[in-house]
Amino acid sequence: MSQGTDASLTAPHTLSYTYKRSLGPLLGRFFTGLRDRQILGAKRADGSVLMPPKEYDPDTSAALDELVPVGPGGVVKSWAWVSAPRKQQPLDRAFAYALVQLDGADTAFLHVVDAGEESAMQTGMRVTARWSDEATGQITDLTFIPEA
Amino acid sequence: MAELTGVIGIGQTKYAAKRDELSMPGLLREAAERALEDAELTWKDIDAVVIGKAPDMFEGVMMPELFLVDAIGGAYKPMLRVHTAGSVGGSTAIVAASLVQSGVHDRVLTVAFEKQSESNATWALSIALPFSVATVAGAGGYFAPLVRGYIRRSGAPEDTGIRVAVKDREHALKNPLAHLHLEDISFEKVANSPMLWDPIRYLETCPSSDGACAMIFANEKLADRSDKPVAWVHATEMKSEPTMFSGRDQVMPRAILDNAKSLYKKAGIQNPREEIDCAEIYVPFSWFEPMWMEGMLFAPTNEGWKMTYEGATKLGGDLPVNCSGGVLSSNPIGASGMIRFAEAALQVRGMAGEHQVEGAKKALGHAYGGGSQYFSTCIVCSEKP
Amino acid sequence: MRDVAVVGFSQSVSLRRERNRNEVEILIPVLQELREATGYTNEDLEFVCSGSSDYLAGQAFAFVAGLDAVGAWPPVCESHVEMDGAWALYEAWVKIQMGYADVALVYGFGKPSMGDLPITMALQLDPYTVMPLWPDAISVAALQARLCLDGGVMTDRQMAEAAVRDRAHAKSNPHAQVAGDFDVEGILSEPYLVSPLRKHDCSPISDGASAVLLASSNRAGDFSKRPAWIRGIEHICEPQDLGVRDLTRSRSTEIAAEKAGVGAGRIDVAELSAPFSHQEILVERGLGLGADTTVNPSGGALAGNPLMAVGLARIGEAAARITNGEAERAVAHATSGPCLQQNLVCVLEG
Amino acid sequence: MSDEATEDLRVLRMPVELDYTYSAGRSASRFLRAIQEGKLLGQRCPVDGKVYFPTRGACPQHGMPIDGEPVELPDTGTLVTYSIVRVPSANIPLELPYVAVQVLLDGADTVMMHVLGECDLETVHMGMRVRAKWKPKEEWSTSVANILYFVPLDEPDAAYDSYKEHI
Repeated sequence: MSQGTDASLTAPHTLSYTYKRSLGPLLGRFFTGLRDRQILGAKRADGSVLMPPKEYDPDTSAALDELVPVGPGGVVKSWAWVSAPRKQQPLDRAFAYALVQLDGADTAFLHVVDAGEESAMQTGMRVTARWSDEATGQITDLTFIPEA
Repeated sequence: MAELTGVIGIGQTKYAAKRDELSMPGLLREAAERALEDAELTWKDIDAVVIGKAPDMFEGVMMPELFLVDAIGGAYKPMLRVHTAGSVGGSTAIVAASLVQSGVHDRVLTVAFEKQSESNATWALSIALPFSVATVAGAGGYFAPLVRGYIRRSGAPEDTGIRVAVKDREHALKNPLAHLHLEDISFEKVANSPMLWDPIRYLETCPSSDGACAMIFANEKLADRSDKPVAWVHATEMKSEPTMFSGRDQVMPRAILDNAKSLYKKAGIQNPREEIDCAEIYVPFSWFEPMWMEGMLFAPTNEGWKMTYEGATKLGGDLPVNCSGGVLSSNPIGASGMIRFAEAALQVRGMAGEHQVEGAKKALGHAYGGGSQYFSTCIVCSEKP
Repeated sequence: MRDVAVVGFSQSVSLRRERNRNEVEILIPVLQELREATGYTNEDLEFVCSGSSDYLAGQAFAFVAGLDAVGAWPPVCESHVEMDGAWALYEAWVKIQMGYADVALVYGFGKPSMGDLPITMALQLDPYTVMPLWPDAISVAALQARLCLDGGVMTDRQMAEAAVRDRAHAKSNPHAQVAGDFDVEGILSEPYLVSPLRKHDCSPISDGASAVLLASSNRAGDFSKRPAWIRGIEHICEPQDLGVRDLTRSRSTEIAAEKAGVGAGRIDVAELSAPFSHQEILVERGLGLGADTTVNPSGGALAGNPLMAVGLARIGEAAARITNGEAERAVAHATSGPCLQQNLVCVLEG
Repeated sequence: MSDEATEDLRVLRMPVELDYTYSAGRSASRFLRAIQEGKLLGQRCPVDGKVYFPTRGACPQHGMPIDGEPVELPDTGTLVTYSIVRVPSANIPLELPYVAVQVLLDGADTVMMHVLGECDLETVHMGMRVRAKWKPKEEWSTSVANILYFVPLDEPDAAYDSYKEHI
């Protein structure tokens, strides 16, 4: 009967949906670039280059429309070692999230470095883009690896 | 005590099933830029930003305002995110107005949006939870039994809803931003459209739209500088009640009646039908026009349908309702309430274009949400109180 | 400006996993306690505002049920922000400023234990270029922590000291989740959770709720013998993009603190809602606090972090210390978004 | 080259999958444990004595906890209002069209939402008397789905005045 226990009943509940993200012209070009294995940053009015590109300057809200190639190499500005990746995360082995400043870009962007082990990571190290076999135009087409 | 506040800028996107040529920031931006242009201001002139939208699951971003804020001039400024179910667009505008009315800020930009093409609203609204049986198919499934309740108690003729649908879709033809432009709309066409949630037919329901709406509120001193007409905020009101309790009148909730009384009192309105020139009412299913005519005290109990029948709510009638085409013609859910407020303001500014009500001076904006339990309303006027 | 005060505060115990109760059942005793402490009735409430997030519950319109706990009948003037309850308090403060209300009820609630919170928080990030990588909240904070450490902005010893201090303070807080005597050396010898963050650098995941009663000077005396007056309240939002912000300081806290007038006098007590130890240090600095301020006498967010209620609880805790005479002037802080993107600062006086 | 290769990308597909452990709460759990045994439990509001069905943690009208002894209700009631649903919904596995109903169980003061079965669509009307059709006992679990649907009872309709307050 109901007096048996006071604990709440629980059950698994999964929220699952595949969203359709429309990109707009600037991000459309950026992701098309990734599909073609090219990384593009956005040029701001002062000449500096934002990576990842944004349609609107984060500080001034000015519209941005010029994209310029950056990378594929860059410098790790910061990193966090993920020793036990979750199922959603891009690699199923330990890896680093890193803030990578690509050559030609003035801002660092958050991405993944597949370094094998933590001791291979260091702030200031150089990394380079590794493309997945079939680039489809998504941010996950890329992974970074320590530069040889 | 409150500072006198006016609407000095309004911007709306074109509403459509899919604005897939735009990102989310691009969508907000289209509305916000138009509002800035209307107000003849730049991003720097804005003191604070208020963002509104319906559930985050529609776009699959948790608190999307956090990544959107800088696209609409909000970097290093105060930003608030409002969510009060379907009434959110109205509530968001009220929060923005309050920031000026309180004297906290001089000029505030508010944007409400929904990008429904990123997902499926019926999915997000009917997420099946464990232990329960999902029987309510989206908003239509929820509201259809209440519409049946209204028909039963009012004795309204069964074609009342059809007449509302025809009228709002005809109005939409005069609004270039409206999502639905059904050139060949007719009584027969609506009557013969499929029943979805009996007694609600396909053409008596709102579409699912992408879109954003923006408004700029300013205090009296700054609004007086505007070269364009200003819509002065005479009163705003919000009322909520629980979704269910024993004896709750879901068809004609006390929250809307209380909201109407309080709003009119604040605005100094004795006879709303006489004094208000036009209204933008949240009507997602056609039958809610007669229902809310009663709820907003334009008609006696059980007689709201007569206004529809007599043509009072048509452009040219004595209380034109939803001259923009209303929610029945454009429904980016999170923005739909703000569009009502913005369209009311456009009317009293004389800037509604082809769907302008001639000589409109005083207008009502209305939004509702949840299980007919959240209400937000405003009275705007071409003249100061 | 009208004088507005916090005249009552209540909160639930922070629990890692509330096994028995749903959100409404968590909230009900919190509101009951507030009613008993202040004597307010629903007739007094001219405005009600709440803060919560649908994604914590995994369902749309999760906040609607909160109204059940209020007993919103006859209908109430009510609003909701998809933000921490601290911002709901701000909206209520605005309503009182404009003369719309004299008395307002504010509450926040969250039950993040139902999901995998760090991964849920990834949904806050730019949905095009960042979120698809699913950076969990701890990793994102760790990126900031390393920038601070590598940049010489702070040491991991200072981070450990913040954690030790908070958890020691929390021993006297019956609502805290993580309390006790820890030592810095011990913490520093522990393994990393996500390097360079150790478990102690992170706030716990907490289920809970908090509520505050606000009143203007017309009514404050009806509910409290010693109201905590809000002398300044401000909040600022930064762009989200991690690469364009200087993550080794909290610019938005600095701006909000200046506008709220934190520096106008000695601050006896500060209650900070920073969910990571390095962020607590950044907020402390952003507020310009000196050595004469007691930071987090309740333990702060590192001792209990009921998301959506935690910031409001900081305002309540700071106010409670004014009301009980421990402090004359206090500051409370709330935050939202990755790496302290958005911050609210509230200055209270006796 | 195909158009797809030359045109810029417009829309990306982005899967989001989050796992939760849904928790029914104390009060609903009491109801669910009872329905597993075929019992329907309501509870009285401590203020006005109205019977809330299913049991819930609070009376929303008064903001008071409902923690008194449960009230067991029969599985018969009155169809208060309804809609015939002819539009599919991603999360609802029912065959179209179906009748979504609000049923006021005898002795309850709040309605429950469910569906109606074994009934011609033309004959559905407000005020109909109905009874729960249960799944076979061996399939009962802690779910409202133990009731497959409601079926019409061969009884005179309830008077409109007896249920009009529940619409």
